[in-house]
Amino acid sequence: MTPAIRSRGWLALPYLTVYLLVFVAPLLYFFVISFWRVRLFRLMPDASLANYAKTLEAHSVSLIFTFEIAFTIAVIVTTLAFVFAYVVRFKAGRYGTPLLFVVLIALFGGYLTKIYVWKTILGQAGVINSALGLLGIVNEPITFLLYNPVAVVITLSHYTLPLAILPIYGALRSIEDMPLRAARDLGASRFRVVWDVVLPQCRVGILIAFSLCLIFAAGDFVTPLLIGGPYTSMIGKLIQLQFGFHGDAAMGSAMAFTVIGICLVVIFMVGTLIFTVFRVR
Amino acid sequence: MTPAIRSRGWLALPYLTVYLLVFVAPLLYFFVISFWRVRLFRLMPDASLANYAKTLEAHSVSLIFTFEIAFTIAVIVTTLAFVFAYVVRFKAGRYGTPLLFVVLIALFGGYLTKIYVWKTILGQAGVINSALGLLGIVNEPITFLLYNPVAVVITLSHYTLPLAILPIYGALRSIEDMPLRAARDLGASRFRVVWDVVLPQCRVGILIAFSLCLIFAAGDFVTPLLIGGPYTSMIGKLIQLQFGFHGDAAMGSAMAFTVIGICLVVIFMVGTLIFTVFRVR
Amino acid sequence: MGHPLVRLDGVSKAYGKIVAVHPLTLDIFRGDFVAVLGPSGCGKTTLLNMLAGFVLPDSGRIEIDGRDVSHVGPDRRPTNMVFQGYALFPHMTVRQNIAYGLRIRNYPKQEIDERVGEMVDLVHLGGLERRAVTEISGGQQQRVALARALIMRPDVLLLDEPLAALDLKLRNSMQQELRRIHQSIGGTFVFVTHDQNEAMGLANRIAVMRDGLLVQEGSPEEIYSTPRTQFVSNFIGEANVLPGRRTSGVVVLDAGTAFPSKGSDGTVATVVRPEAMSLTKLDGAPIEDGKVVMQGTVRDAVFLGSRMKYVVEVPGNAITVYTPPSGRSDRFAMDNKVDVVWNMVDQRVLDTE
Amino acid sequence: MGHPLVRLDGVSKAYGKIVAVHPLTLDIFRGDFVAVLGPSGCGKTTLLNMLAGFVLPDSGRIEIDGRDVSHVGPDRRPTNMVFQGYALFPHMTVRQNIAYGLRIRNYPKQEIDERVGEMVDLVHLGGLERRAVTEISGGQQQRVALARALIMRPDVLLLDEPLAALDLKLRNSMQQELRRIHQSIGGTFVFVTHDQNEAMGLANRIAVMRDGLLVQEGSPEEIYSTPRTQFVSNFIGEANVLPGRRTSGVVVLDAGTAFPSKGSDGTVATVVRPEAMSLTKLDGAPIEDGKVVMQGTVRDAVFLGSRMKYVVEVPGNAITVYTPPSGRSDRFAMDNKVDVVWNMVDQRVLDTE
Repeated sequence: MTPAIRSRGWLALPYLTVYLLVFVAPLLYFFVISFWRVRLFRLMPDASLANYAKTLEAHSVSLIFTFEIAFTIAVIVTTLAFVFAYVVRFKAGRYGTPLLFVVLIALFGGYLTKIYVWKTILGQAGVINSALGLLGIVNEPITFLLYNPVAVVITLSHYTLPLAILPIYGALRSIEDMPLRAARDLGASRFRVVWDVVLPQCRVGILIAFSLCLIFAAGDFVTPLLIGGPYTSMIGKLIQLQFGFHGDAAMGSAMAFTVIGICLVVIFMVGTLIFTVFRVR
Repeated sequence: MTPAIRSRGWLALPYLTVYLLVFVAPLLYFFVISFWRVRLFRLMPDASLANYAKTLEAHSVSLIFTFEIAFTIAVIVTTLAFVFAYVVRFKAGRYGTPLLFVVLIALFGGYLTKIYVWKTILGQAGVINSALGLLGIVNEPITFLLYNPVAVVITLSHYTLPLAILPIYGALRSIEDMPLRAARDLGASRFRVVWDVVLPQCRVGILIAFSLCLIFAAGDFVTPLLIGGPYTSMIGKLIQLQFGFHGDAAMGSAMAFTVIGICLVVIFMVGTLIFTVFRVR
Repeated sequence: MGHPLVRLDGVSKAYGKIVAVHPLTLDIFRGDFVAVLGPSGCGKTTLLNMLAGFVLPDSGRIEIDGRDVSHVGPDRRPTNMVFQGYALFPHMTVRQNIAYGLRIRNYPKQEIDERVGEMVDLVHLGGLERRAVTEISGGQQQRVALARALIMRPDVLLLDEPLAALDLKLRNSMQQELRRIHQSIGGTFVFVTHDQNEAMGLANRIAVMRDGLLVQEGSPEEIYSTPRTQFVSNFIGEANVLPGRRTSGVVVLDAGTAFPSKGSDGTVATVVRPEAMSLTKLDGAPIEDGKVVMQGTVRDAVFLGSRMKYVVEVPGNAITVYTPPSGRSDRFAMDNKVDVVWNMVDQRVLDTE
Repeated sequence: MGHPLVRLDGVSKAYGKIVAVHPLTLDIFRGDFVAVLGPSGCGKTTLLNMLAGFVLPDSGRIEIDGRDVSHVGPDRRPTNMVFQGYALFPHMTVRQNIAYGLRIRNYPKQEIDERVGEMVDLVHLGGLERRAVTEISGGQQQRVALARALIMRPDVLLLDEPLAALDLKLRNSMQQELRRIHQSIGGTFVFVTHDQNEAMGLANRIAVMRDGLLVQEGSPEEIYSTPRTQFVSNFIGEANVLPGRRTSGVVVLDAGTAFPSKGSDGTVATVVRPEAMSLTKLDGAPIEDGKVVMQGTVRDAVFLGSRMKYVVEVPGNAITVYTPPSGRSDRFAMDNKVDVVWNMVDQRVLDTE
């Protein structure tokens, strides 16, 4: 046992490395495959960038579209999550913990259920159309609510919000109260306190929240499939086709790792932005 | 601002209630629908339990099967997650934070990617078959690795592990080091310390981890669809059919809420068990 | 002294049904170093927060330099605070912490640099300006907190348990430091503390609070030598409180002695400081005039370096006596009978009900 | 005293290249109340952890009651510890905390109940047995930690800064309490502290550590009155250290006075306790035999209740003098010239190199 003996941390390292390998190795395997080729429906070892070249060539429109959507979702959700987490942390007092529990439960209240909730609300026979019909505003059900990018944004935002709340709340929880008071005492307005003291201290939490939303939204294929309609051709759907219908795991891997690569680039840029805007002066 | 003024927590309550309503209301709407009926492809308000009765009648085999799988996954994953979180918290010292960051990144390293990873590893032309073939152990690719419940358990365990690690790690992090030393000093073996001091203090974290895994595994439909094969008839697939192919949102809702209801019952029972076994004496 | 700098006039505050501060009136003059002293929960922190603007009073009026600030927020009051635990901005350097208040007010960079430089000199932090505040010692953090507040040149500097987090050695030197800074800038300082040593060592005026009430207010000497209640005598310094009863001008103590004392008949408490008592063996020798003697048994004797501490059991009480240190030979041994002697001028007889 | 209960023989410990404890030898006898005193980082906590078994020594041998326990884990040593911050089990009640050690050893329920009862009486916790340890006060938590360790009837009770977390009033009463418990059970207690008041008030033997070395060891009186080094004199109690030089049996202090002192020529430091000095105005009157006089200027005067504290500037130094409290009239005013007087028997001249 003897916890908290700092100098012995490395003893646990080999053990954890094994754990991580078992856990990460499958993904690494896929990364290797992405440089292979498929011949006669069999994977052949290779070290070619052809799959990546083809991804960028054939799917650039879809990639751009995917990241427009994913970026929008990530920005909206991170903002909403910050506001919610801020209120829970600094305003809700002892109601904070139960509220967070609700968030945690809702976190996986069911992926599928959430998708169909929005499908039903936005659909032809859904809540909005029924309401509009009863009020006599429209004669026929309006159809443009569903099967478009906006529906995807709403659905995925609803799904990823709890994911984004948790890391931001975690960061906010480790911010102490008293320095906020000190800032007020030194003449800062409420807004300045948030800007000067709170935000710079939870930059990492905000970036994690943003990253989670972005990665999840960019990689998802179920929501566009069920709710996005024919013109919402996000890359997730295409990756799934590649693995499933075409059975080309090499190409599919290359596409998946292209998405991951772009995610990392976007995260890096947004991270730089966050760290510059909320820098300490 | 004036944070930490406890007696004013209720001021934030109305605000948060609105937030939660927007956030939870869609699910509530679904709950209401589950008591309605579909006539001529239109939802008609009602207050009938018929959908629930039909769910239990027609899908009991599938429900039992689903919860056998989900329960297995939740138990395996919670155990692995505890061991991992324990090592990170008490043994890894300053390597703990970077390790957790890896976990967080891997958390949504891509749902789809993970599914296909396992599909590829376990598949006919996959890693295991290739290895067995090269070693001359089998002449023809073995097919029983994929498209069965075990494949579903492996895939979903891999996916939910990070989800389970976070709450347990959170609980472990708020456990102080010194009482563990005190227990050793009073004659407790390393194992007794974990059993008497650590586990009773992270019962809530363990239960949350278990709940997340269970809810996620029970509600998932993509994994069984892609990897579970024809005989892995988990309820998620049937719910999706009900919403999609049959277009019966009422029936689909009832099925979804039946799953949620059973989850809550299982969580309650497991919670009682955990709180009894790791009770304070 | 003229007009007070700070006037608290009937100020009160309740949280729900719990009254933190009963209507309280207090004047603070320019240049004062005031200690608000009391046990935890006595309302002293609420009082300080009302001065700072973090808590708005339910009733009464707070005036600073003639201006009513009762309902002005903390960001627009001419007060600044040194918080308990310092409340430094953990993501900023020493310099950034100190400069923060001036940056908020959009002072030109050159003036900020100048005034930060002055402050760094005043609190002896030279060379640490670029260090993160998480990397410096507790004593240095304390100085940063002080500089961050003083740079605003507040009419009143408020300090919340300023020395509580420091260890003994550091506390002594920081105490001297605070006195020096107070003298050199000539400011008005108000601090709350539960530690009477801190109050005596720093303040020129002490306000003792208990249960939301101001019990006594005056110079350290006044409060130490003429405590108005048993509570004050016990709280400021150590005190032996001997219960007794006065009948026709003679007080008879339960501990078994008597002395003349003017006043009405009734129960009294006689307060004697441990250092005003001495131990001796009279062996039947006559008592000097103006002295009181009481017999007891030594129950504990501790050598404390600069003095000896004896615990002496007397009928119905255990009293503490401090004597100058002495060689092993002339000490009083455990469980021996001794006579406890003090001068009547060093005692104080309080009527109790 | 006979055979020591605990023998530390050449025990040392290094973390990487940092030596926490240099080879150290120390005997502790049955019934001792030993303080290991030193500033933070002096190795005292490592020493305590080696006694408890949490840290295994790199070299040397630890014997308890004749048995070599150098490499025995904390769960199988006849020692128990009262941790700094108490380290109570937060999820257990007072009773569950106290009973934990006996439960581990599978004592029968009846005996556990009996011994918990004894402990609750010993530390005055009656009525709180069923309370959660998070709901009781700091002083009460301290008692629970003490009871939890003492119930194991350890050969040696170890205490890590036992009073550090308590406030002044509580610290004083807990100090008396600990002395009472030590006397009533007749056990052997070892504690580490950085607070010399705590060491003096509790221990019958003090071991002073610095930079991993045992500097001096002895009774509180020995250490206070005959400190072996400047460090010890400064650390145990307050001390004025006056540098000077001895030439042919006469010490000349930099502060401007001289006195005879036997010893070899060279630089010396003369240590005088603040309470051994007094202030006066000689106005040219002759100096008494055996006294030393030095001229200075009063720079600060603080009334501390039981005494006055003066800071007096002398050439090259600022010294502290404690005098008995006095009325306002016979005080020495700021910036006045005074004579500082002390008896040569109260000073200690240390050779410095």
